[in-house]
Amino acid sequence: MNARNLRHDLFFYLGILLICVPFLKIHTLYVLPVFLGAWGLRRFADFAGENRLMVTLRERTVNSVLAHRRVTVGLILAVALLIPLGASDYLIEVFTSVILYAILATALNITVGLTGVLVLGFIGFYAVGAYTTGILTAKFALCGFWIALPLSGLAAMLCGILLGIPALRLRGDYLAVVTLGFGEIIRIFLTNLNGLTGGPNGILGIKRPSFGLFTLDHPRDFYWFALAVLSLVILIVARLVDSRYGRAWIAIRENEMAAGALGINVFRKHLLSFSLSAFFGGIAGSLFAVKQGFISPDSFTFYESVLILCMVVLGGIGNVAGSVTGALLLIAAPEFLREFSLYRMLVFGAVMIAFMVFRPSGLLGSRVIAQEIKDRADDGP
Amino acid sequence: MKKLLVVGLVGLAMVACTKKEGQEGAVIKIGAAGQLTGPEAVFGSDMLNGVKLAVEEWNAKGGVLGKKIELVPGDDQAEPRQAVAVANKFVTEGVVGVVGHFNSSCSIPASEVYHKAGIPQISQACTNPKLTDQGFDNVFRVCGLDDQQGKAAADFAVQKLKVKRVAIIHDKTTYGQGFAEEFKKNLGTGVEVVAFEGIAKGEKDYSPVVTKIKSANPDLVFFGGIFTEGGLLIRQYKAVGGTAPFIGGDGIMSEELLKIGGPATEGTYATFGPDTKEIPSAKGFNENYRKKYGEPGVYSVYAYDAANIILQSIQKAGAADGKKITPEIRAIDYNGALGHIQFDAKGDVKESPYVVWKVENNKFKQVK
Amino acid sequence: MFLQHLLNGITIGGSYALIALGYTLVYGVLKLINFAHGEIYMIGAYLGFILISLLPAMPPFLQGSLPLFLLVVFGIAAMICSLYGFYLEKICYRPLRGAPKLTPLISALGASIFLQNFVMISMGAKDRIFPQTIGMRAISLGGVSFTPLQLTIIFSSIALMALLYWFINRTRLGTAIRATSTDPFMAALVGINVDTVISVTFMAGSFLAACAGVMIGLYYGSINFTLGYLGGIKAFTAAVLGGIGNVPGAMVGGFLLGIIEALGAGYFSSEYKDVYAFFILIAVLVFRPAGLLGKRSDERA
Amino acid sequence: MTAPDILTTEALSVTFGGVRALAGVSLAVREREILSIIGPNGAGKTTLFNAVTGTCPPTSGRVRLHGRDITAKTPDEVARLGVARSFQNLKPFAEMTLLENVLIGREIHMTSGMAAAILRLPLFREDEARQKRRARELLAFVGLEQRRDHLARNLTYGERKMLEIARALALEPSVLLLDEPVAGMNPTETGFVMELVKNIREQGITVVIIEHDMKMVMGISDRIYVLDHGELIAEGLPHEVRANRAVIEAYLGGGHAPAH
Repeated sequence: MNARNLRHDLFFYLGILLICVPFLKIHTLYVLPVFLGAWGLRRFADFAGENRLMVTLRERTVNSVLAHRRVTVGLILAVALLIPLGASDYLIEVFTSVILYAILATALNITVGLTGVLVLGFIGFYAVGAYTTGILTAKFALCGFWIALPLSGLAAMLCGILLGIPALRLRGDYLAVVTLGFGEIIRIFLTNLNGLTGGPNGILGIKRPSFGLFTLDHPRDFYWFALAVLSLVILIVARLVDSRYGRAWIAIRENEMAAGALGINVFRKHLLSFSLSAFFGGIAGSLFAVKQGFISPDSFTFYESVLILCMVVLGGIGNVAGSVTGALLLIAAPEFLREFSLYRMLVFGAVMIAFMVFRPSGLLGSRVIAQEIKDRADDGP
Repeated sequence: MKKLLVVGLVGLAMVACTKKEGQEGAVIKIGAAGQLTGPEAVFGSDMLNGVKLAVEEWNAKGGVLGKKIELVPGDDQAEPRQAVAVANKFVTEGVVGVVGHFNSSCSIPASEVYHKAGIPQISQACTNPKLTDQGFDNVFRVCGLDDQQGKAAADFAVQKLKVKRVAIIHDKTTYGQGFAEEFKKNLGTGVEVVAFEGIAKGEKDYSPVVTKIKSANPDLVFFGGIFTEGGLLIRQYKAVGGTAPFIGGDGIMSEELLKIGGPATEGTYATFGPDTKEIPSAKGFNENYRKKYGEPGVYSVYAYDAANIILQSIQKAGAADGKKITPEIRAIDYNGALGHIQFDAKGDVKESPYVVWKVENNKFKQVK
Repeated sequence: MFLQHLLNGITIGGSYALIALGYTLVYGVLKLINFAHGEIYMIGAYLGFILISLLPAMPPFLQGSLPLFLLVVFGIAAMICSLYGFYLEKICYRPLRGAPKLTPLISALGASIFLQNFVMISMGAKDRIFPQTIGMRAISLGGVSFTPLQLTIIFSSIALMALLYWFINRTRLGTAIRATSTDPFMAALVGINVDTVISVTFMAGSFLAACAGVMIGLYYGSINFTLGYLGGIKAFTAAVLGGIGNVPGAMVGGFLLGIIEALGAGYFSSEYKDVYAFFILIAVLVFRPAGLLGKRSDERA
Repeated sequence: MTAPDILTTEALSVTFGGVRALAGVSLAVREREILSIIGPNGAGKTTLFNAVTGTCPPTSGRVRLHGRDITAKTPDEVARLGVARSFQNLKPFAEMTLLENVLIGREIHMTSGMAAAILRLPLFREDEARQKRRARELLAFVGLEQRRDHLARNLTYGERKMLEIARALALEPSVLLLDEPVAGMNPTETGFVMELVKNIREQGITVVIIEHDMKMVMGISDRIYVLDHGELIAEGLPHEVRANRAVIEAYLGGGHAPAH
C-alpha cells in the first residue's frame, strides 16, 4: 500500500462522503463503517485468492460435491420433502414462494445463463401464465386447472415467440431493453383490458387444483405439488443442458460466428431457449395464480423481474443449482429479516454490483469453474 | 461445500420452525395490517397508532378476559403477495382478530386466508364493495363503501351544485376505478358525462389529460384516486386554464393534497365521513391520540373503533377464539368515536353518513 | 387545443432530450446503455428540492433575485450530480471494461436499484413537494395557456443543448470524446487518455440530467424516488429514436417523443400513454436500429 | 480427364464502402484436389473465404457448389451443404471441453429430438454415444484425444489450430477451407499438418488452403492461385507459379530476380 495509492484511495472515499452529505446529512458517518467493511473485504478477497490453503480448500469441497452428485441431490430432495411436516403454515407458505421463484429462476437461467441473452421483462411471461389460468378457470370458468396449466405455459410460449422473432435479431443491450418494454406493455394491458383481465380489480376466486375429490387446499399439499413441478422442471432443464441442445446454447453464448460456421442455425436455437424459458415462466405464473387465489397487475412489476435476475446472477449464471440457491436466499432470508425489509432492495442492488465486479460466476460458480478444477485434478500434482 | 451450504440453510430453516410459537393462551393477540413502509406509509402508521391507542386503553383496564392484549403489527407494503404472507403470519402466531388491510388489492386476498382460518377481519379503509361481496361471514368494515361514497358525491353534484356536464378521471386502481364507476352510476339521466379517462398512477405529466378535459368544458371534474395524483391533476388543470372545480373521495382528504396542488386546490370538494373533530363521541379519542401520537390521521379513528369492536366482542364471547368472536361482532350494537355502528348481513356498516367537505383558504371545512 | 398539446409536448420533450443526451454520449464512448442514468436524473431532482428548500438560509442577495438563485441551484445540483456520474463509472463500469456484454448491464441494473433505495431511505418514500417559488399564473395567448415556468424550461433546455453542442464540437476535450467514440483503440494510440475521456463523458451526461431533474421538479412541483425509472426508459427511447450515439439525434428524438406522447394521450386515450413510448422503442430497435439520424452500422446480432 | 469442378466462383466481388476487397474473382476448385491461395497481406484471401461461406455476402458475382448456386446462403446453410472452414483468428469454444467443441460440429448429423433427450430414450443414448465415438476418432486424428475432457481455454496455440481442424472435419464436409492452418507453427508442427492435409484428401475431401508458408504451399499443393489487391494475377502448378514474373513483383515489389 504505497503512499500514492493510499492518497488516491483517500480522495476517492472522501469524494463519496461529500456527495452523500446532501442526502444523509449527519448520518453520513454511518457510511464510514460500510467503506471500511468494503475495503477490508476487498483485501480479504485478494488474500483468499492467492492463499494456497484457501484455494485447495475450495477445490477439495467442489471435488467432493461433484464426485457424489447423486447423494447431494438426494439429500436436498429429502430435506425439502420433510419441511412441511415440521414447519408452521406461515413457513410452508414462504417455502412455497421459494419454490415458485426457483421455477422462475431456472426458467430465466435457460436464456440468461445458457445463451447469454439478458431478458429484463421476464415477469411478463409469469403474468401471461397467471392471467391465462385466472381467465380460464375463474373469470369465465371455461376449464379446470389441469387444462389451464399447459395452456398457460403455451400462451406464455406464444408471447415468447412473438417477442423473440423480432427481438432476437438484435444485439445484447438492445435486446435487453426490448424485453423490458415487453414486460411493461404486458402490465399496462393487464391494467386496462377490464373486460378480459378485470383491470385493476384483477381476478378473484381462483380455485386450488384438485385430483377428483381431493383438493390441494392445505398449504402442505400445495407445497408438495409445487415441489413436484419444480423437480420436473429442473430435471428437464438439467437433461437438456447435458445434451446437444445445452451444448449448442453454450456454443452460441461462447461464439456465435464459430457456431454458425459449424452449421448451427443460431437464430432458431435462440428462439428455442427463449420460448422454453417463456413456457416455464407461464407454468410458474399458473401455479402463482392458484396459490394466491387472486391476481392483480401490481404483483407483476419490473422489480419482480429484477428480483428473479438477481437470483440467477447470485446463484451462478448458467448453473441450475445456483438458481435454486438464489431463490432460497432472496425469498426466505428477507422473510426472516422482516424488520430490515426497508433495506432489502438496497442490499440487492449492492450485491448485484459486488458480484459482477468480484465474482461474475456467482455463489456456486458457473459450470466452467467446477469443470476447470476437475481438469487440474486430472493433470495430477 | 456449496451444495452443503444449501443443505445447511434448509436444515436451519427446519429447526427454526419446529420450536412452538411462544407459550399458548397467556396473551390475546390482535393483528394490525397495512402498508407501514413505502410511498403511502402515512396511512399505515395512522392505522397502527389508532389500534395501539385502543389496546393500551384496554390493557390499562386489565386487558380482556383477565389477559393482557398483545398488538402484532403486519407490513404488507401495499403489495398483494406481502399481504398474503402477513395474513399467514398472523394465523401462525395465533392472532384472534385483525384490524386491517388498507387498500382493496391487499384486503381481498388476505380475507381469504382469514376466512379459511376463521379469524374475524375488520377493515378500516377498504371501500371496494368486492371485499364483502365474497360472502365471507368473518369479514367486516367500519368505513363506508364506494357505492355509498359514490352516491353521496353524485347526489351532492346533482342536487346541490346542479351540474349538467361532468368529466370523470380515475387512477385505474381497485379503489379509484371502483369509486368512479359508482359515481357515474348514481349521476342519473339529467347529467352528461363529457369524459371518462384513466391515468397511470405514479406518473408526473398529466397535461394531455387535463387539456382534453378542459376542451370538454365540464361544470365539475370528478377524480377517483389518492392525493398525490389528485394534487397534480388539479394544479396542471388550472395551469392549462381549466376553471371547473374538482370533487373526490376519502383518497384525496389529506394535507398532502393542499401542499402538492398549492393554491389551485381552493374550492375542491371531497366526500368523507363526518368531521371526527366535531362529533362529541370522538372528543375523548382525539385528546388521547393527540397526547401520544400527534394529529390523528383521517383513518386513525376508524382503526381505533375497529379494535374496540373486536375487543368488546371477545369479552362478550368469553373466549379468545375467532369462531366464537365473529357472531358477537355481527350482532354488536357499538357506540364509539364514530358514533353508532351496527353491521348488516354482508358485514358492511348499516348506515355510514357521508358528508361533503370543501377546501376554503387552504383548509378542509365540512359543507353544511 | 392542438397548440396546447404541442406546447405540453415540447416542455416535457425538452427534459427527455437532456436526459437522452446522457445515454447517447455514454453509448458513443462505451457502446453500452447506462441503465443507472435515469437515477442520476432523479438525484438531480432531489438535489434541486434540497437546495430550493434551503432558500431561507441563503444569503440575502440571492433571496432577492429569483433568476440568480435558480442559476445557483442548477449549478450546484449539476456539479454534485456529475460527481455521482463519475463514481458510477468508476465503481460499476471501469472494473468490467473488458468483461462479456452481460456483466456491465447487470452491474448497472444493481446501481440503479441501489441509488433508488438510497434516496428512498434517506429522503423518505413519500412524495417531496417543491415550494411554490416561480410564478404559476397561467397566461393565455390565443387559446393556448402556459406559465412563465414552462417558458424558462423550454429555453433553458435549448440553451443547455447548445452548450453541449459547443462543448462537443469546439473544445479539445470534446474532440477527444468524439475520437474515442469513433475508435477507442486508435484514440488511445494517438495519446488520448481514454479513461479520463470516459469519466468526462459520464460527468457531462450527469450534468445535463441534473438540470432536467431540477426543471421537472419545479414544473410538476412534486418528486418521488421512482421518478428515474420511467423517465430513464422514456429518455432512452428518445435517444434510440434519434439514433443512439448521435448527439443531434438525441435532441430531435427527445422533442419528438414528448410531442408524440402529448398528442397520443390527448387525442387517443391517456391510459395507454406509456405504451406509445414502448411501442416506438421496440419498433425503432427492430426496424431501424440506427434511428432517424444515426448512421447504418451492423447493430444486428 | 481432369476431375470435375466441385466449387467455382464467377466474377465474385466484394466492396466495403468504396474499398474493392475482391474484384471479379473467378476460380474453380477440382474434386479431391489440394488447392492453395497465396498473395501478400490484404490481397483479399480471407474476404474470398468469407464471401464463399456466406459470412459476408458478396456485392456481385456467383458461387457454385457442385454446380448449384449457393451465393445467397447463410453460413450455417453453407456448412450444412458440406463446406467447412477454420478461422484465421482462432475461435474455439473456450468454456467447453475439447470433446464438446468437436461435438458441436457433429450437431447437424444428430437425430435425437428434445423429447428423446429429456426422457433419455435409447434413440438419444445411441445417438450421443455414436457421435462421441466419432468425435474421439477425430480428436485422435489430430492427436488431442487424451486431453478430450480438458477445457479448450487451456490449450496451446498449436493445439487450438488442431482443434479447429478436428471441429471442421466433424461436419463430414466435401470441401474444407483452411485459413492459414500453419501460421506461427514450428517446422515439426508444420510437417504434421502437411501429413494431416494429405490424409484428409485421401478420405475424399477437397482442401483449399490460404497460407504464407511457402514450404507448405510448394510441398503439398496440386494447384495454386495468386491473389493481389483483390484480383487473380496467376494460376497453375507450383513450379509455374514460382517462376511467374507477376507473382514475384506482387510479393517483392518488382526489380528482383526470382529466388532459386
